[in-house]
Amino acid sequence: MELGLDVRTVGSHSVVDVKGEIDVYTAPKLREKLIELVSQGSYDVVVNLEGVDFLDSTGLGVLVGALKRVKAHDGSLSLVCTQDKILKIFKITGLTKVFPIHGSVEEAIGGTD
Amino acid sequence: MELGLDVRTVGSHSVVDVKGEIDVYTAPKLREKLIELVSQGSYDVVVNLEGVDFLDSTGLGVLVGALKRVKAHDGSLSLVCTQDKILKIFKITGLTKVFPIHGSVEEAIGGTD
Amino acid sequence: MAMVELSIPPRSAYVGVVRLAVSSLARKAGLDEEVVDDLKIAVSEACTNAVEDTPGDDPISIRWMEEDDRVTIEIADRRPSSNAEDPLDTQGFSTRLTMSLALLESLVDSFELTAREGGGYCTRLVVNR
Amino acid sequence: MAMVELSIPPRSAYVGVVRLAVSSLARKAGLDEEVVDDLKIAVSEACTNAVEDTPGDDPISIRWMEEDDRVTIEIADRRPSSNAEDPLDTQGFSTRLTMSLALLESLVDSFELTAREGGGYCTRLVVNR
Ligand SMILES: Nc1ncnc2c1ncn2[C@@H]1O[C@H](COP(=O)(O)OP(=O)(O)O)[C@@H](O)[C@H]1O
Ligand SMILES: Nc1ncnc2c1ncn2[C@@H]1O[C@H](COP(=O)(O)OP(=O)(O)O)[C@@H](O)[C@H]1O
Repeated sequence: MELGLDVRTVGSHSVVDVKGEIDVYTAPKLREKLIELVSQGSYDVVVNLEGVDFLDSTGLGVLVGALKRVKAHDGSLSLVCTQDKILKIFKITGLTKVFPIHGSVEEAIGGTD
Repeated sequence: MELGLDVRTVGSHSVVDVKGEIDVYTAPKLREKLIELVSQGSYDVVVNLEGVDFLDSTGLGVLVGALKRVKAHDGSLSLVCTQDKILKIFKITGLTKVFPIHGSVEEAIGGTD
Repeated sequence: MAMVELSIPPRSAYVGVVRLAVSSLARKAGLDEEVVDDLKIAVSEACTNAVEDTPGDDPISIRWMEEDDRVTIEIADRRPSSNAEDPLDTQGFSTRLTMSLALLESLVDSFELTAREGGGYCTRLVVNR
Repeated sequence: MAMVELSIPPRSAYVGVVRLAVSSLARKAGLDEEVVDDLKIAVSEACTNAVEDTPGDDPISIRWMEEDDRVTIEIADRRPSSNAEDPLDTQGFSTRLTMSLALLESLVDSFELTAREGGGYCTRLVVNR
Protein backbone atom coordinates (compact mmCIF):
# COMPACT_ATOMS: atom_id res chain seq x y z
CA MET A 1 0.00 0.00 0.00
CA GLU A 2 2.65 2.41 -1.07
CA LEU A 3 1.90 5.53 -3.08
CA GLY A 4 4.33 6.30 -5.87
CA LEU A 5 4.67 9.90 -7.08
CA ASP A 6 6.80 10.96 -10.03
CA VAL A 7 6.89 14.53 -11.25
CA ARG A 8 8.06 15.54 -14.71
CA THR A 9 7.87 18.77 -16.68
CA VAL A 10 6.29 18.69 -20.14
CA GLY A 11 6.40 22.13 -21.77
CA SER A 12 4.78 24.52 -19.31
CA HIS A 13 3.02 21.72 -17.43
CA SER A 14 3.99 19.70 -14.39
CA VAL A 15 2.83 16.12 -14.77
CA VAL A 16 2.42 14.01 -11.63
CA ASP A 17 2.31 10.28 -12.32
CA VAL A 18 0.56 8.62 -9.39
CA LYS A 19 0.89 4.88 -8.70
CA GLY A 20 -0.84 2.75 -6.08
CA GLU A 21 -3.67 3.38 -3.64
CA ILE A 22 -4.81 6.87 -2.65
CA ASP A 23 -6.63 6.61 0.66
CA VAL A 24 -6.75 8.38 4.05
CA TYR A 25 -3.30 6.98 4.90
CA THR A 26 -1.46 7.81 1.68
CA ALA A 27 -3.33 10.95 0.53
CA PRO A 28 -1.28 13.35 2.71
CA LYS A 29 1.77 12.47 0.60
CA LEU A 30 -0.08 13.50 -2.58
CA ARG A 31 -1.41 16.65 -0.92
CA GLU A 32 2.10 17.71 0.12
CA LYS A 33 3.51 17.08 -3.33
CA LEU A 34 0.79 19.18 -4.99
CA ILE A 35 1.20 22.00 -2.48
CA GLU A 36 4.97 21.93 -3.10
CA LEU A 37 4.47 22.17 -6.86
CA VAL A 38 2.19 25.18 -6.60
CA SER A 39 4.47 26.89 -4.08
CA GLN A 40 7.31 26.40 -6.59
CA GLY A 41 5.29 28.19 -9.26
CA SER A 42 3.77 25.26 -11.15
CA TYR A 43 0.24 26.46 -11.86
CA ASP A 44 -0.58 24.13 -14.76
CA VAL A 45 -0.69 20.67 -13.32
CA VAL A 46 -1.68 17.33 -14.82
CA VAL A 47 -2.35 14.48 -12.41
CA ASN A 48 -2.04 11.16 -14.20
CA LEU A 49 -4.25 8.59 -12.45
CA GLU A 50 -3.63 5.73 -14.89
CA GLY A 51 -1.49 3.86 -12.33
CA VAL A 52 -3.97 4.32 -9.48
CA ASP A 53 -5.67 1.15 -8.17
CA PHE A 54 -7.80 2.78 -5.52
CA LEU A 55 -9.27 6.22 -4.96
CA ASP A 56 -11.85 7.39 -2.44
CA SER A 57 -13.20 10.66 -1.01
CA THR A 58 -9.89 11.49 0.67
CA GLY A 59 -8.08 11.46 -2.67
CA LEU A 60 -10.90 13.45 -4.28
CA GLY A 61 -10.62 16.00 -1.46
CA VAL A 62 -6.90 16.39 -2.15
CA LEU A 63 -7.53 16.92 -5.87
CA VAL A 64 -10.23 19.53 -5.14
CA GLY A 65 -7.84 21.27 -2.74
CA ALA A 66 -5.14 21.39 -5.41
CA LEU A 67 -7.62 22.71 -7.96
CA LYS A 68 -8.48 25.60 -5.63
CA ARG A 69 -4.77 26.37 -5.22
CA VAL A 70 -3.95 26.51 -8.94
CA LYS A 71 -7.14 28.48 -9.67
CA ALA A 72 -5.97 31.12 -7.19
CA HIS A 73 -3.07 31.59 -9.62
CA ASP A 74 -5.25 31.39 -12.75
CA GLY A 75 -3.77 27.97 -13.36
CA SER A 76 -5.28 24.65 -14.33
CA LEU A 77 -5.50 21.15 -12.92
CA SER A 78 -6.43 18.37 -15.28
CA LEU A 79 -6.59 14.65 -14.83
CA VAL A 80 -5.67 11.67 -16.96
CA CYS A 81 -7.94 8.68 -16.40
CA THR A 82 -9.41 5.96 -18.58
CA GLN A 83 -10.12 3.33 -15.91
CA ASP A 84 -13.85 2.74 -15.52
CA LYS A 85 -13.65 2.03 -11.80
CA ILE A 86 -11.91 5.37 -11.16
CA LEU A 87 -14.04 7.39 -13.60
CA LYS A 88 -17.10 6.06 -11.76
CA ILE A 89 -15.95 7.80 -8.55
CA PHE A 90 -15.73 11.15 -10.34
CA LYS A 91 -19.17 10.64 -11.89
CA ILE A 92 -20.89 9.72 -8.62
CA THR A 93 -19.47 12.76 -6.83
CA GLY A 94 -20.22 15.17 -9.70
CA LEU A 95 -16.52 15.95 -10.16
CA THR A 96 -16.59 15.20 -13.88
CA LYS A 97 -18.05 18.72 -14.12
CA VAL A 98 -15.23 20.18 -12.04
CA PHE A 99 -12.14 18.53 -13.55
CA PRO A 100 -11.15 18.23 -17.19
CA ILE A 101 -10.54 14.46 -17.53
CA HIS A 102 -8.43 13.28 -20.44
CA GLY A 103 -7.52 9.99 -22.08
CA SER A 104 -3.77 10.63 -22.13
CA VAL A 105 -1.13 13.02 -20.82
CA GLU A 106 -0.62 14.38 -24.37
CA GLU A 107 -4.34 15.14 -24.65
CA ALA A 108 -4.37 16.78 -21.19
CA ILE A 109 -1.50 19.07 -22.12
CA GLY A 110 -2.95 19.98 -25.48
CA GLY A 111 -6.37 20.55 -23.93
CA THR A 112 -5.35 23.06 -21.31
CA ASP A 113 -2.92 25.09 -23.40
CA MET B 1 -6.12 -17.14 -3.42
CA GLU B 2 -6.71 -19.52 -6.29
CA LEU B 3 -4.60 -22.60 -6.92
CA GLY B 4 -3.71 -23.27 -10.54
CA LEU B 5 -2.87 -26.82 -11.60
CA ASP B 6 -1.68 -27.78 -15.08
CA VAL B 7 -0.69 -31.32 -15.93
CA ARG B 8 1.48 -32.23 -18.91
CA THR B 9 3.22 -35.42 -19.99
CA VAL B 10 6.97 -35.26 -20.68
CA GLY B 11 8.27 -38.66 -21.78
CA SER B 12 7.24 -41.14 -19.11
CA HIS B 13 6.68 -38.40 -16.51
CA SER B 14 3.63 -36.46 -15.50
CA VAL B 15 4.55 -32.88 -14.68
CA VAL B 16 2.18 -30.87 -12.47
CA ASP B 17 2.76 -27.11 -12.68
CA VAL B 18 1.36 -25.55 -9.52
CA LYS B 19 0.55 -21.83 -9.32
CA GLY B 20 -0.62 -19.79 -6.34
CA GLU B 21 -0.98 -20.52 -2.64
CA ILE B 22 -1.10 -24.05 -1.23
CA ASP B 23 -2.77 -23.91 2.17
CA VAL B 24 -5.44 -25.75 4.18
CA TYR B 25 -8.13 -24.33 1.87
CA THR B 26 -6.54 -25.05 -1.50
CA ALA B 27 -4.48 -28.19 -0.71
CA PRO B 28 -7.42 -30.61 -1.20
CA LYS B 29 -7.46 -29.64 -4.88
CA LEU B 30 -3.79 -30.61 -5.23
CA ARG B 31 -4.34 -33.82 -3.25
CA GLU B 32 -7.20 -34.85 -5.56
CA LYS B 33 -5.20 -34.11 -8.69
CA LEU B 34 -2.24 -36.21 -7.47
CA ILE B 35 -4.52 -39.10 -6.44
CA GLU B 36 -6.17 -38.93 -9.87
CA LEU B 37 -2.80 -39.10 -11.64
CA VAL B 38 -1.67 -42.15 -9.68
CA SER B 39 -5.01 -43.88 -10.16
CA GLN B 40 -4.61 -43.29 -13.92
CA GLY B 41 -1.24 -45.05 -13.86
CA SER B 42 1.17 -42.09 -13.61
CA TYR B 43 3.78 -43.32 -11.15
CA ASP B 44 6.59 -40.94 -12.07
CA VAL B 45 5.43 -37.52 -11.08
CA VAL B 46 7.20 -34.16 -11.05
CA VAL B 47 5.55 -31.38 -9.03
CA ASN B 48 6.81 -28.00 -10.24
CA LEU B 49 6.61 -25.52 -7.35
CA GLU B 50 8.22 -22.59 -9.19
CA GLY B 51 4.88 -20.76 -9.42
CA VAL B 52 3.97 -21.31 -5.76
CA ASP B 53 3.83 -18.21 -3.56
CA PHE B 54 2.93 -19.92 -0.32
CA LEU B 55 3.35 -23.41 1.11
CA ASP B 56 2.79 -24.67 4.65
CA SER B 57 2.43 -27.99 6.49
CA THR B 58 -0.84 -28.83 4.73
CA GLY B 59 0.87 -28.69 1.33
CA LEU B 60 3.82 -30.68 2.66
CA GLY B 61 1.39 -33.29 3.99
CA VAL B 62 -0.19 -33.60 0.55
CA LEU B 63 3.23 -34.07 -1.10
CA VAL B 64 4.21 -36.72 1.45
CA GLY B 65 0.89 -38.48 0.85
CA ALA B 66 1.52 -38.49 -2.90
CA LEU B 67 5.06 -39.80 -2.37
CA LYS B 68 3.67 -42.74 -0.40
CA ARG B 69 1.23 -43.48 -3.22
CA VAL B 70 3.79 -43.48 -6.04
CA LYS B 71 6.25 -45.50 -3.92
CA ALA B 72 3.57 -48.18 -3.50
CA HIS B 73 3.89 -48.56 -7.30
CA ASP B 74 7.71 -48.32 -7.32
CA GLY B 75 7.33 -44.86 -8.78
CA SER B 76 8.96 -41.51 -8.01
CA LEU B 77 7.88 -38.07 -6.92
CA SER B 78 10.32 -35.26 -7.44
CA LEU B 79 9.99 -31.55 -6.95
CA VAL B 80 11.16 -28.50 -8.86
CA CYS B 81 11.96 -25.57 -6.60
CA THR B 82 14.57 -22.80 -6.59
CA GLN B 83 12.76 -20.24 -4.39
CA ASP B 84 14.59 -19.73 -1.11
CA LYS B 85 11.42 -19.11 0.87
CA ILE B 86 9.92 -22.42 -0.27
CA LEU B 87 13.17 -24.43 0.04
CA LYS B 88 13.40 -23.18 3.61
CA ILE B 89 10.15 -24.99 4.47
CA PHE B 90 11.52 -28.28 3.18
CA LYS B 91 14.76 -27.81 5.13
CA ILE B 92 13.06 -26.99 8.44
CA THR B 93 10.82 -30.04 8.22
CA GLY B 94 13.62 -32.38 7.12
CA LEU B 95 11.89 -33.10 3.81
CA THR B 96 14.97 -32.25 1.74
CA LYS B 97 16.06 -35.80 2.70
CA VAL B 98 12.75 -37.26 1.57
CA PHE B 99 12.18 -35.54 -1.78
CA PRO B 100 14.59 -35.13 -4.68
CA ILE B 101 14.46 -31.35 -5.28
CA HIS B 102 15.63 -30.05 -8.66
CA GLY B 103 16.39 -26.70 -10.26
CA SER B 104 14.28 -27.29 -13.36
CA VAL B 105 11.74 -29.68 -14.83
CA GLU B 106 14.35 -30.94 -17.32
CA GLU B 107 16.73 -31.74 -14.48
CA ALA B 108 13.96 -33.46 -12.51
CA ILE B 109 13.07 -35.68 -15.45
CA GLY B 110 16.70 -36.52 -16.23
CA GLY B 111 17.42 -37.17 -12.57
CA THR B 112 14.76 -39.78 -11.96
CA ASP B 113 15.09 -41.70 -15.23
CA MET C 1 -24.40 -17.20 8.81
CA ALA C 2 -20.64 -16.79 8.46
CA MET C 3 -19.35 -13.90 10.53
CA VAL C 4 -15.90 -12.33 10.57
CA GLU C 5 -15.00 -9.56 12.99
CA LEU C 6 -12.11 -7.15 12.89
CA SER C 7 -11.14 -4.42 15.31
CA ILE C 8 -8.56 -1.73 14.53
CA PRO C 9 -7.11 1.33 16.26
CA PRO C 10 -8.77 4.54 14.96
CA ARG C 11 -5.77 5.40 12.79
CA SER C 12 -5.54 5.90 9.04
CA ALA C 13 -2.80 3.26 8.67
CA TYR C 14 -5.28 0.47 9.43
CA VAL C 15 -7.96 1.35 6.89
CA GLY C 16 -6.00 -0.45 4.18
CA VAL C 17 -5.94 -3.63 6.27
CA VAL C 18 -9.74 -3.58 6.52
CA ARG C 19 -10.01 -2.99 2.78
CA LEU C 20 -7.70 -5.93 2.09
CA ALA C 21 -9.61 -8.26 4.43
CA VAL C 22 -12.99 -7.21 3.05
CA SER C 23 -11.93 -7.59 -0.58
CA SER C 24 -10.60 -11.07 0.18
CA LEU C 25 -13.86 -12.02 1.92
CA ALA C 26 -15.93 -10.52 -0.90
CA ARG C 27 -14.02 -12.49 -3.54
CA LYS C 28 -14.39 -15.70 -1.54
CA ALA C 29 -18.12 -14.95 -1.24
CA GLY C 30 -18.22 -15.01 -5.04
CA LEU C 31 -19.17 -11.36 -5.55
CA ASP C 32 -18.43 -9.92 -9.01
CA GLU C 33 -15.16 -8.04 -9.37
CA GLU C 34 -17.09 -4.79 -9.92
CA VAL C 35 -19.08 -5.32 -6.73
CA VAL C 36 -15.84 -6.09 -4.88
CA ASP C 37 -14.39 -2.78 -6.07
CA ASP C 38 -17.52 -0.89 -5.01
CA LEU C 39 -17.48 -2.55 -1.60
CA LYS C 40 -13.80 -1.70 -1.08
CA ILE C 41 -14.61 1.96 -1.62
CA ALA C 42 -17.72 1.89 0.59
CA VAL C 43 -15.87 0.19 3.46
CA SER C 44 -12.98 2.58 3.05
CA GLU C 45 -15.38 5.54 3.25
CA ALA C 46 -17.06 4.21 6.38
CA CYS C 47 -13.70 3.55 8.08
CA THR C 48 -12.27 6.90 6.97
CA ASN C 49 -15.25 8.78 8.40
CA ALA C 50 -14.88 6.87 11.68
CA VAL C 51 -11.11 7.41 11.86
CA GLU C 52 -11.35 11.12 11.04
CA ASP C 53 -13.85 11.77 13.83
CA THR C 54 -12.44 9.55 16.59
CA PRO C 55 -10.24 11.75 18.77
CA GLY C 56 -9.10 9.09 21.27
CA ASP C 57 -8.11 5.46 21.09
CA ASP C 58 -11.51 3.75 20.99
CA PRO C 59 -11.17 0.97 18.43
CA ILE C 60 -13.29 0.70 15.31
CA SER C 61 -15.09 -2.64 14.90
CA ILE C 62 -15.94 -4.15 11.56
CA ARG C 63 -18.36 -7.04 11.25
CA TRP C 64 -18.75 -9.04 8.02
CA MET C 65 -21.96 -11.10 7.87
CA GLU C 66 -22.63 -13.39 4.97
CA GLU C 67 -26.09 -14.73 4.23
CA ASP C 68 -27.50 -16.60 1.23
CA ASP C 69 -29.11 -13.55 -0.32
CA ARG C 70 -26.87 -10.74 0.93
CA VAL C 71 -23.72 -9.57 2.65
CA THR C 72 -23.97 -7.05 5.49
CA ILE C 73 -21.00 -5.10 6.78
CA GLU C 74 -21.23 -3.05 9.95
CA ILE C 75 -18.60 -0.52 10.94
CA ALA C 76 -19.04 0.60 14.55
CA ASP C 77 -17.17 3.36 16.34
CA ARG C 78 -17.34 5.47 19.51
CA ARG C 79 -16.89 8.88 17.92
CA PRO C 80 -18.67 11.83 19.56
CA SER C 81 -21.96 13.06 18.08
CA SER C 82 -21.37 15.47 15.25
CA ASN C 83 -23.53 18.37 14.13
CA ALA C 84 -24.73 18.55 10.54
CA GLU C 85 -22.05 20.38 8.59
CA ASP C 86 -22.40 22.41 5.41
CA PRO C 87 -22.21 20.10 2.38
CA LEU C 88 -20.30 22.71 0.36
CA ASP C 89 -17.19 24.66 1.28
CA THR C 90 -16.95 28.48 1.02
CA GLN C 91 -16.02 28.23 -2.66
CA GLY C 92 -18.95 25.96 -3.49
CA PHE C 93 -17.04 22.71 -3.75
CA SER C 94 -18.38 19.57 -2.09
CA THR C 95 -16.59 18.72 1.14
CA ARG C 96 -14.86 15.36 1.53
CA LEU C 97 -17.71 14.16 3.76
CA THR C 98 -20.33 15.14 1.17
CA MET C 99 -18.48 13.13 -1.46
CA SER C 100 -18.07 10.26 0.98
CA LEU C 101 -21.81 10.12 1.65
CA ALA C 102 -22.56 10.28 -2.09
CA LEU C 103 -20.26 7.31 -2.65
CA LEU C 104 -21.77 5.35 0.24
CA GLU C 105 -25.31 6.00 -1.04
CA SER C 106 -24.44 4.96 -4.54
CA LEU C 107 -22.02 2.03 -4.22
CA VAL C 108 -24.01 -0.39 -2.06
CA ASP C 109 -27.61 -1.61 -2.14
CA SER C 110 -28.33 -0.19 1.29
CA PHE C 111 -26.45 2.31 3.43
CA GLU C 112 -27.50 3.37 6.93
CA LEU C 113 -25.76 5.45 9.56
CA THR C 114 -27.25 5.11 13.04
CA ALA C 115 -26.27 6.35 16.48
CA ARG C 116 -25.23 3.58 18.88
CA GLU C 117 -26.41 3.17 22.43
CA GLY C 118 -23.48 4.13 24.61
CA GLY C 119 -22.14 6.56 22.04
CA GLY C 120 -20.72 6.41 18.56
CA TYR C 121 -22.14 5.45 15.22
CA CYS C 122 -22.71 2.28 13.25
CA THR C 123 -22.50 2.35 9.46
CA ARG C 124 -24.40 -0.56 7.92
CA LEU C 125 -23.72 -1.55 4.32
CA VAL C 126 -25.75 -4.22 2.52
CA VAL C 127 -24.96 -5.81 -0.83
CA ASN C 128 -27.54 -8.13 -2.36
CA ARG C 129 -26.24 -11.27 -4.05
CA MET D 1 0.48 -0.54 22.00
CA ALA D 2 -1.40 -0.90 18.73
CA MET D 3 -3.79 -3.83 18.78
CA VAL D 4 -5.77 -5.36 15.93
CA GLU D 5 -8.22 -8.18 16.52
CA LEU D 6 -9.78 -10.55 14.05
CA SER D 7 -12.28 -13.31 14.58
CA ILE D 8 -13.09 -15.95 11.95
CA PRO D 9 -15.31 -19.02 11.67
CA PRO D 10 -13.25 -22.20 12.20
CA ARG D 11 -13.18 -22.99 8.48
CA SER D 12 -10.25 -23.38 6.13
CA ALA D 13 -11.55 -20.71 3.72
CA TYR D 14 -10.78 -17.97 6.27
CA VAL D 15 -7.15 -18.83 6.98
CA GLY D 16 -6.08 -16.93 3.87
CA VAL D 17 -7.88 -13.80 5.10
CA VAL D 18 -5.89 -13.92 8.35
CA ARG D 19 -2.68 -14.40 6.40
CA LEU D 20 -3.48 -11.42 4.21
CA ALA D 21 -4.32 -9.17 7.17
CA VAL D 22 -1.22 -10.24 9.10
CA SER D 23 1.12 -9.74 6.17
CA SER D 24 -0.30 -6.27 5.60
CA LEU D 25 0.14 -5.40 9.30
CA ALA D 26 3.66 -6.87 9.32
CA ARG D 27 4.70 -4.80 6.30
CA LYS D 28 3.23 -1.65 7.84
CA ALA D 29 5.15 -2.45 11.02
CA GLY D 30 8.30 -2.30 8.92
CA LEU D 31 9.31 -5.95 9.32
CA ASP D 32 11.73 -7.29 6.70
CA GLU D 33 10.18 -9.12 3.78
CA GLU D 34 11.76 -12.38 4.95
CA VAL D 35 10.28 -11.97 8.42
CA VAL D 36 6.91 -11.19 6.87
CA ASP D 37 7.09 -14.45 4.90
CA ASP D 38 8.04 -16.42 8.03
CA LEU D 39 5.21 -14.84 9.99
CA LYS D 40 2.68 -15.64 7.26
CA ILE D 41 3.62 -19.31 7.52
CA ALA D 42 3.61 -19.34 11.34
CA VAL D 43 0.18 -17.69 11.51
CA SER D 44 -1.12 -20.03 8.84
CA GLU D 45 0.14 -23.03 10.84
CA ALA D 46 -1.47 -21.80 14.05
CA CYS D 47 -4.80 -21.14 12.31
CA THR D 48 -4.68 -24.43 10.40
CA ASN D 49 -4.11 -26.39 13.62
CA ALA D 50 -7.02 -24.56 15.25
CA VAL D 51 -9.33 -25.04 12.25
CA GLU D 52 -8.48 -28.73 11.87
CA ASP D 53 -9.31 -29.51 15.51
CA THR D 54 -12.40 -27.33 16.01
CA PRO D 55 -15.43 -29.56 15.40
CA GLY D 56 -18.15 -26.96 15.99
CA ASP D 57 -18.63 -23.30 15.16
CA ASP D 58 -16.62 -21.63 17.93
CA PRO D 59 -14.76 -18.79 16.24
CA ILE D 60 -10.98 -18.47 16.19
CA SER D 61 -9.66 -15.15 17.52
CA ILE D 62 -6.45 -13.55 16.34
CA ARG D 63 -4.84 -10.69 18.21
CA TRP D 64 -2.01 -8.61 16.71
CA MET D 65 -0.07 -6.59 19.32
CA GLU D 66 2.66 -4.23 18.25
CA GLU D 67 5.24 -2.91 20.71
CA ASP D 68 8.49 -1.00 20.16
CA ASP D 69 10.70 -4.03 20.51
CA ARG D 70 8.44 -6.86 19.34
CA VAL D 71 5.24 -8.02 17.72
CA THR D 72 3.09 -10.62 19.49
CA ILE D 73 0.36 -12.56 17.75
CA GLU D 74 -2.09 -14.70 19.70
CA ILE D 75 -4.37 -17.21 18.05
CA ALA D 76 -7.05 -18.43 20.45
CA ASP D 77 -9.56 -21.21 19.89
CA ARG D 78 -12.04 -23.39 21.79
CA ARG D 79 -10.95 -26.76 20.43
CA PRO D 80 -11.25 -29.78 22.73
CA SER D 81 -8.12 -31.00 24.53
CA SER D 82 -6.11 -33.33 22.37
CA ASN D 83 -3.91 -36.25 23.40
CA ALA D 84 -0.30 -36.34 22.33
CA GLU D 85 -0.21 -38.08 18.98
CA ASP D 86 2.60 -40.07 17.39
CA PRO D 87 4.96 -37.67 15.54
CA LEU D 88 5.53 -40.21 12.75
CA ASP D 89 3.01 -42.13 10.70
CA THR D 90 3.12 -45.92 10.23
CA GLN D 91 5.61 -45.55 7.39
CA GLY D 92 7.95 -43.34 9.36
CA PHE D 93 7.03 -40.01 7.74
CA SER D 94 6.40 -36.94 9.87
CA THR D 95 2.72 -36.16 10.29
CA ARG D 96 1.37 -32.79 9.19
CA LEU D 97 1.16 -31.69 12.83
CA THR D 98 4.80 -32.63 13.46
CA MET D 99 5.87 -30.54 10.49
CA SER D 100 3.60 -27.72 11.62
CA LEU D 101 5.20 -27.64 15.08
CA ALA D 102 8.70 -27.73 13.54
CA LEU D 103 7.79 -24.71 11.41
CA LEU D 104 6.27 -22.84 14.36
CA GLU D 105 9.37 -23.51 16.50
CA SER D 106 11.70 -22.36 13.80
CA LEU D 107 10.02 -19.41 12.07
CA VAL D 108 9.37 -17.06 15.01
CA ASP D 109 11.49 -15.91 17.93
CA SER D 110 9.11 -17.42 20.47
CA PHE D 111 6.33 -19.96 20.10
CA GLU D 112 4.06 -21.11 22.95
CA LEU D 113 0.95 -23.24 22.99
CA THR D 114 -1.06 -23.00 26.20
CA ALA D 115 -4.42 -24.32 27.36
CA ARG D 116 -7.02 -21.61 27.94
CA GLU D 117 -9.28 -21.29 30.94
CA GLY D 118 -12.72 -22.26 29.77
CA GLY D 119 -11.33 -24.62 27.14
CA GLY D 120 -9.31 -24.37 23.98
CA TYR D 121 -5.76 -23.33 23.26
CA CYS D 122 -3.85 -20.13 22.68
CA THR D 123 -0.88 -20.08 20.31
CA ARG D 124 1.44 -17.17 21.06
CA LEU D 125 3.97 -16.09 18.47
CA VAL D 126 6.57 -13.40 19.16
CA VAL D 127 8.83 -11.71 16.63
CA ASN D 128 11.54 -9.38 17.92
CA ARG D 129 12.13 -6.20 15.95
N1 LIG E 1 -18.31 -4.92 17.26
C1 LIG E 1 -19.19 -4.44 16.36
N2 LIG E 1 -18.86 -4.44 15.05
C2 LIG E 1 -19.72 -3.97 14.16
N3 LIG E 1 -20.94 -3.50 14.43
C3 LIG E 1 -21.32 -3.47 15.72
C4 LIG E 1 -20.47 -3.91 16.75
N4 LIG E 1 -21.11 -3.75 17.93
C5 LIG E 1 -22.32 -3.22 17.64
N5 LIG E 1 -22.46 -3.04 16.33
C6 LIG E 1 -23.62 -2.53 15.63
O1 LIG E 1 -23.91 -1.23 16.01
C7 LIG E 1 -25.33 -1.02 15.90
C8 LIG E 1 -25.79 -0.29 17.11
O2 LIG E 1 -25.80 -1.21 18.18
P1 LIG E 1 -25.94 -0.76 19.70
O3 LIG E 1 -26.64 -1.85 20.43
O4 LIG E 1 -26.52 0.59 19.78
O5 LIG E 1 -24.44 -0.80 20.13
P2 LIG E 1 -23.84 -2.01 20.92
O6 LIG E 1 -24.27 -3.28 20.22
O7 LIG E 1 -22.38 -1.83 20.88
O8 LIG E 1 -24.46 -1.88 22.30
C9 LIG E 1 -25.96 -2.39 15.76
O9 LIG E 1 -26.41 -2.54 14.41
C10 LIG E 1 -24.84 -3.33 16.02
O10 LIG E 1 -24.95 -4.48 15.22
N1 LIG F 1 -9.77 -12.95 21.56
C1 LIG F 1 -8.53 -13.42 21.75
N2 LIG F 1 -7.66 -13.38 20.74
C2 LIG F 1 -6.42 -13.83 20.90
N3 LIG F 1 -5.94 -14.33 22.04
C3 LIG F 1 -6.77 -14.40 23.09
C4 LIG F 1 -8.11 -13.96 23.00
N4 LIG F 1 -8.70 -14.15 24.20
C5 LIG F 1 -7.77 -14.69 25.02
N5 LIG F 1 -6.61 -14.85 24.35
C6 LIG F 1 -5.36 -15.35 24.89
O1 LIG F 1 -5.48 -16.70 25.30
C7 LIG F 1 -4.58 -16.91 26.40
C8 LIG F 1 -5.31 -17.67 27.46
O2 LIG F 1 -6.18 -16.80 28.09
P1 LIG F 1 -7.34 -17.27 29.09
O3 LIG F 1 -7.54 -16.25 30.11
O4 LIG F 1 -7.04 -18.66 29.57
O5 LIG F 1 -8.55 -17.26 28.11
P2 LIG F 1 -9.56 -16.05 28.11
O6 LIG F 1 -8.75 -14.77 28.10
O7 LIG F 1 -10.37 -16.20 26.89
O8 LIG F 1 -10.33 -16.25 29.39
C9 LIG F 1 -4.12 -15.55 26.88
O9 LIG F 1 -2.76 -15.37 26.47
C10 LIG F 1 -5.00 -14.58 26.13
O10 LIG F 1 -4.27 -13.42 25.79
